[in-house]
Amino acid sequence: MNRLMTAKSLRLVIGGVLLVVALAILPLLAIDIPGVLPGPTYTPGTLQLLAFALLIAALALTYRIMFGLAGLLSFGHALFFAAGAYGLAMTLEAFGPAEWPSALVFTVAIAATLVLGFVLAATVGALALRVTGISFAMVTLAFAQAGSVLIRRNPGSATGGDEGLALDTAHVPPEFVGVVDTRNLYWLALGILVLVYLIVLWVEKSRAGHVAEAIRENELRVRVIGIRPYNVKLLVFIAASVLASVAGMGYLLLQSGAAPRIATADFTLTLLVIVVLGGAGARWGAMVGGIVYTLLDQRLTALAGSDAIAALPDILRVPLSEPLFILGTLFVLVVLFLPGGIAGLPARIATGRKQHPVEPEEAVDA
Amino acid sequence: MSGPVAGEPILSVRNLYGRIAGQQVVEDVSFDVPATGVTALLGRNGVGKTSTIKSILGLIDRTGEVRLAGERIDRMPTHRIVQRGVAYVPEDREVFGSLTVAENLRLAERDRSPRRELVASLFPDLEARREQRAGTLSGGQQQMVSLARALVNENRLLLVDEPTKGLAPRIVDEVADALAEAARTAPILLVEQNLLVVRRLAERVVVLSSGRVVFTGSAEELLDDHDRVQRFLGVHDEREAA
Amino acid sequence: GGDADGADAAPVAIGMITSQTGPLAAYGEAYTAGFEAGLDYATDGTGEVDGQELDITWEDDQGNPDTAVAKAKDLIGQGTKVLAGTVVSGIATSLAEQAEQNEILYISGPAAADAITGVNGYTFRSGRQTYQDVATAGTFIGDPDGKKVVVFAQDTAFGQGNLAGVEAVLGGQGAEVQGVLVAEDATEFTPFAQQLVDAQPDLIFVAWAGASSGAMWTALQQQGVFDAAPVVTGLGDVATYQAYGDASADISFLNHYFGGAAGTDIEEEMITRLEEAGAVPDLFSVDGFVAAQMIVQAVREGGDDVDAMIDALEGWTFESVKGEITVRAEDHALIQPMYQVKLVEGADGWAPELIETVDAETVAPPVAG
Amino acid sequence: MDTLILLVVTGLGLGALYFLVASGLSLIYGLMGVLNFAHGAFLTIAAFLGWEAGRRISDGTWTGLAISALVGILVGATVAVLTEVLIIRRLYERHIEQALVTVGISLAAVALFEGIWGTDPIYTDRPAWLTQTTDLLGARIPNDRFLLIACAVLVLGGIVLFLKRTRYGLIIRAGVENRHMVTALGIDVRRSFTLVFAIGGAAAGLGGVLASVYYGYVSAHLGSVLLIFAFIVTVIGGLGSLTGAAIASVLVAVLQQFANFYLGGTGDLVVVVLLAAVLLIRPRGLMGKAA
Amino acid sequence: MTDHSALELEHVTLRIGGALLLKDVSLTVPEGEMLGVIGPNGAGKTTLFNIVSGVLRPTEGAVRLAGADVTAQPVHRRAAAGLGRTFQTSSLFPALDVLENVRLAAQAREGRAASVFRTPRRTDAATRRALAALEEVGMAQRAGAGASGLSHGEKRKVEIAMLIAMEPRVILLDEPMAGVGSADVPALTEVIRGLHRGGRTVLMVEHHMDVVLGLADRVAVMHHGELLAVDSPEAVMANPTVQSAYLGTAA
Ligand SMILES: Nc1ncnc2c1ncn2[C@@H]1O[C@H](COP(=O)(O)OP(=O)(O)OP(=O)(O)O)[C@@H](O)[C@H]1O
Ligand SMILES: Nc1ncnc2c1ncn2[C@@H]1O[C@H](COP(=O)(O)OP(=O)(O)OP(=O)(O)O)[C@@H](O)[C@H]1O
Ligand SMILES: [Mg+2]
Ligand SMILES: [Mg+2]
Repeated sequence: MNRLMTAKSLRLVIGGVLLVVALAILPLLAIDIPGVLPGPTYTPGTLQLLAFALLIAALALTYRIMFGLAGLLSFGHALFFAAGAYGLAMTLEAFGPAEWPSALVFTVAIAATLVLGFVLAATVGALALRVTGISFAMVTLAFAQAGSVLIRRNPGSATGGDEGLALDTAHVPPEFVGVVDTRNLYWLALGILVLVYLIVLWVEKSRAGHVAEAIRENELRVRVIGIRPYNVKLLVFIAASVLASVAGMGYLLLQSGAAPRIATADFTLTLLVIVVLGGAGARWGAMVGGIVYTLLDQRLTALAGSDAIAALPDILRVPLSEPLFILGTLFVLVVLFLPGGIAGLPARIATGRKQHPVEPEEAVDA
Repeated sequence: MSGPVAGEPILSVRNLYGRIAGQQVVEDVSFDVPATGVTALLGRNGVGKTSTIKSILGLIDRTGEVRLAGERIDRMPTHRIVQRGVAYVPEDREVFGSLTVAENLRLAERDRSPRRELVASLFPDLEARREQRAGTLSGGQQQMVSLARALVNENRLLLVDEPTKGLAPRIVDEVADALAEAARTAPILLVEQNLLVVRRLAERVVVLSSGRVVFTGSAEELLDDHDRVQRFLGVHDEREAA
Repeated sequence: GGDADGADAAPVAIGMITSQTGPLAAYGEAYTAGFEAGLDYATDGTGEVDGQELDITWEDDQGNPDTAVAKAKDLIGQGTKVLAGTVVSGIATSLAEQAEQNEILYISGPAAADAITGVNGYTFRSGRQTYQDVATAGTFIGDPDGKKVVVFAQDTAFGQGNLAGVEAVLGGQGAEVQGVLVAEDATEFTPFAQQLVDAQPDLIFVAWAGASSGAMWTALQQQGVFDAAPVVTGLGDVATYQAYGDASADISFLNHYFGGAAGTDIEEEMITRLEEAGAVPDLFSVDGFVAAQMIVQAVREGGDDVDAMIDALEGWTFESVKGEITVRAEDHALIQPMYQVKLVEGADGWAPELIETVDAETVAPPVAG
Repeated sequence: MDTLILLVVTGLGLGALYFLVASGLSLIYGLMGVLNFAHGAFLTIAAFLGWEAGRRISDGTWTGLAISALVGILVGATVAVLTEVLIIRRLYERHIEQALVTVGISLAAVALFEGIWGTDPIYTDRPAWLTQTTDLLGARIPNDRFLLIACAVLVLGGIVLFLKRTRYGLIIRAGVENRHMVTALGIDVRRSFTLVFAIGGAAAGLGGVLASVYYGYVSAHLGSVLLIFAFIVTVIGGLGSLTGAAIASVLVAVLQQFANFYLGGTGDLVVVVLLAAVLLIRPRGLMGKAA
Repeated sequence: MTDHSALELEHVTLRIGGALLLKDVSLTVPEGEMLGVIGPNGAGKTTLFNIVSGVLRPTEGAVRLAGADVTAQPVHRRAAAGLGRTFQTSSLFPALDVLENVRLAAQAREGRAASVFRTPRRTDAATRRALAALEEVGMAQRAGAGASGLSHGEKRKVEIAMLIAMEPRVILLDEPMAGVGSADVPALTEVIRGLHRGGRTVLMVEHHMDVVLGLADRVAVMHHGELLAVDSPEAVMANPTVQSAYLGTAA
């Protein structure tokens, strides 16, 4: 039984806890990795970047349970991220009876946004899950597109249109405002990632998670053994979507605003790229994908503007000075030559060039 | 058609290895298929009969030496091999479900003058259903489409994998008739579980076990030997070969 | 006033954030070149303000607010007291937010949104705003009272802002204002062109941005809009001069700036410097130039004390490329002259020609807030 | 009345453009079983190179346009074939990966085009007749719409004939379902696939050149804009169904025109709602076959 | 004793497009019976199973499970109500291993099968039931193997193990012997007999006549979508229509 608690998974738990602790003390250290990070780890710029990477990792993780676990290829995941960001921004602005303390307003706004995310996820999921496969992808795309159009249209000046919505800091705890407090935001992002991870882990390991996996394989068969796939898919959809809106709230605080870009289909495609880059088959793959993508994106831009590139002849300079070109090409190469993504790397290295896949390590345990 | 010289096998397989998803499923298999009659490839579930046929056709990764009437075909892509006159009736029918019966048959026509009447006379049921989508056919009807696709051309060799699986007894009879008829014009390598059919059609048998050849000889020799049948085709045994 | 005389004082850190890549990279380039020219001019080629060094860092916002905020936080974290730049209104809003949160000075770039004016005490602007564009358009119809003005615009913040501007400016003067707003993603403008004709206006004001302009102008021409009423629009950067096709001669343009519009000495200075650097004067060159002048003024008077810098800028009147410019104390609006322009066809295609300079006060926006 | 006619005919013109893009997409979907996100890139590169060739030889004339179209078609076909042979083929039968790879290609391609041709649209010249209008029952219809409609009809007819009259139609449909079995019938399925890819690419190429006529410019984002609608049209019409795509193109474009004009610019929203509604009522699209 | 039968079909007719797939089929299967279903290929046997299990809805007529009308119920409800089936071509969850496949079925039996609040454990009831089911069909040793790598016969057995784990009261078997080597037929026959022996009602479509005759209490004969006869095996075998339409000479 490869899913049950074993010595190996105990080791994994300890390793995971150590990793989280290491990440948590990063703002207190002065680690400088030139070429990867813009500066030492305690500087706000670097922390901002890392926090952003952690949030994207969390978001990618939520996408993984939809796509990797339940096989739901959604093109509308950005909608829920945007719902978190915009929802919190709008409720923070709309609410706030003067006599309430700020902390209360903040808490209520978060709760309201969660409810909003849930209702939206339940509605979209309930409709979209009536169809499957590419049709499902297209219905989710349609909803996301509608959301994106609405946000850009700025109905009732609620979303700020193209300019986006700035965070109204009146009710935001002061610990989360201002550059000097970037490390608090970093810890917040780390907290969100850990939270998302634990919930995702819980869903995956539960019976519902197993059934979701079975549905991915053969839906009719699941029905014949007496389980209604729709409910399980809806559950996974809602879980992933609400978690995405949690990441969206973190994003709003980190960026002090929400921009319409995060609601577009392009953003969902980016997520898909991230999850595949990291490896859809594993939780940590999605997270690593999120972090690697964010850092790459940022560093490639720096590279594109560098003098070294400017000095190259046109035929090299033009492509190399386009970060998206490099990312896109890299992505194609990963899909072609590294089917498991980054998460598949260790296994490939371990097995070397042998054709035989390794037998599952854990013996059957009756 | 210039048939092969008497005695020379139409198909000769030497040291064939095949693997699926990195797993060795055919190991060092060698046998010949004579230029006439039916040769049955037997063995218990999962020993690699289907995989052997697929290896011959290049449908799975394979190494080894395979000759069709003397010509090496083990490096050829599948469609080349088939174009040389090898027809394949796959185990799970593999009809094109979204195509109609007529389209399935048309797709299979390779020859300039396909033998449409022969097929029509063998499977009248299909004639009536020419415009039905093959995916909605019953299991047995699909099996007929699959057979018809092979018989519509003139072939030098037929590779037939469990053609009677899921057929009603009367149809089993008919299929056996059709195969007997087909065997008169082209040799057949037949995988079959129904030993009655084997006895009726096959002159020679090759028995596989765990991916290897364990017996080659005449059909009668094997089938009349109760012991051997027990041994090769299996007594009831829970530790089934994997 | 400040007391920065220390040649030994630490250099003042200045962060410039603008699009070097992304959809608006061309605007970013003009702004950057203008800034370099302005800095050279304002510091007499020394790059220093009264001996005080300026430590200028350029960052690429990629047209993406996330990137811009990250870059801004990084700069602020490293002690930057002055931020400037960006073409994108959405980014300008975010940067203004950062400026307020972190109490630093921010001088926004060519971003035109009216909302940036008066958004907070730390934010200034170095370019014109939508209201000034609209008010300039209004100068084409003489007395607007009783006239019918149709605004043809995209249904975006930019287009809505323009409509609101026209309603405020010309509607306030007695004109009947009607808006024909087209969804931003629409690709077919023919029926709308016909709608314009059917409205029988006295003036048509077009506020359009982006790639679809060419198709839009073709549609107006095909449906005979130019025969129906005078058409006014803003003249964009050099790259757009050829976009109007056959319609070019029929359009009246309002303009923020084009090379040769002002005819001032400082303009000469700028153009010389631009050409030395291999650039051409363009729509947003002046925004960069003015930004440099404002930064130098702020540092000269305020050193690296943000409040002192703000004091130095509020109410400051100075000579610049376009003539006399004032930073209005109340809301930091930039009061500046605008231009009426037409396109004439020459050997190298269509080129702008000045009709008239519009007085800064005539087009000054009302105080925001 | 003339507004109605204008809306319908311009809607048809736009629908024709959607169809030109969707036809290749639908064909390649029918072949690969995945949506080809790189289709927009095929279209864009064809538009760029077609424009480059046309303007060098004879700008703003019918000859120039013909040369652009020819070059566009060739470029579209070539790029599609290269993509198929070098990339898609290595991933055969891994539909999700194939789709992903095309996402990567489209990202990289747009960036590359921006690097080469810049981010601003490049305005193009075309024959004078195309910029003029023809009076139809009181409506002044821009002439280029007629060109679009004619080309779309030709492409539809051509591809339908190709699929009906040649064996390739059968091979492709069968090959999508079970590639192994098609080879086991003695058919070199790879060659048919490449051919169809070439046809899809050629249709995209023609679409690209015509799109540059319609919009009056070429830009790195030309393809991405059209691609979304081509997807929607393909799905509404029923995946893999060419006639479905044609009907859906017209439906979507005309509806879009009307909603944009009468319903306050909600064209895109209405299309999206239509897509959701069609899929929920008829999951297979208007003309789609059973899964 | 209940006063109703395990399964009742009342005047079931199914039309798809222009084709009449089932014509006015009425059938009553008492509790605990093993009913063989035979008929030529295309007679409508699988279709009949699809109607009973809810994969298809009849155009006319009603389906009753233990007296309750389930005609309008979806597949999963009927399964939860105690109806299990296998498919003519085997269908497992290829990405899961053998035990996981069977445990899913066991889970479904327990209810709250898809709960997020329950995590499968090595020792829980579902796992134990799954292992017992595998033991019963002789596949316990293969519990850890991936389902995609099983041979045909093995897949069949795992499918039956899934049925056992579901503990259904009514079981539909669609050609369980198809493709199973003759050597394994007796073993599988025993497994099926075991299914039946537990008091379950079993309907089995099968072309292996010896298996049908050996197991079935009664045999239903279908032909062209009609139910020709339901009778004892001997009587059915003696029926001349069955002889000519179905058995031919090979019987
Ligand atoms: N897709 C696959 N992945 C992994 N292993 C496989 C796959 N297909 C077959 N095998 C393995 O290959 C072995 C041989 O299978 P094959 O289908 O050739 O047997 P067979 O003799 O035809 O059996 P049957 O009588 O059941 O048809 C089996 O043990 C099976 O486990
Ligand atoms: N959608 C459809 N349209 C037309 N005919 C159909 C459709 N679906 C099934 N059929 C026909 O219904 C008949 C019954 O099929 P079914 O699968 O029930 O047969 P069966 O008795 O199980 O046969 P077998 O023993 O071969 O599996 C077949 O003749 C089949 O071709
Ligand atoms: Mg086999
Ligand atoms: Mg059947």
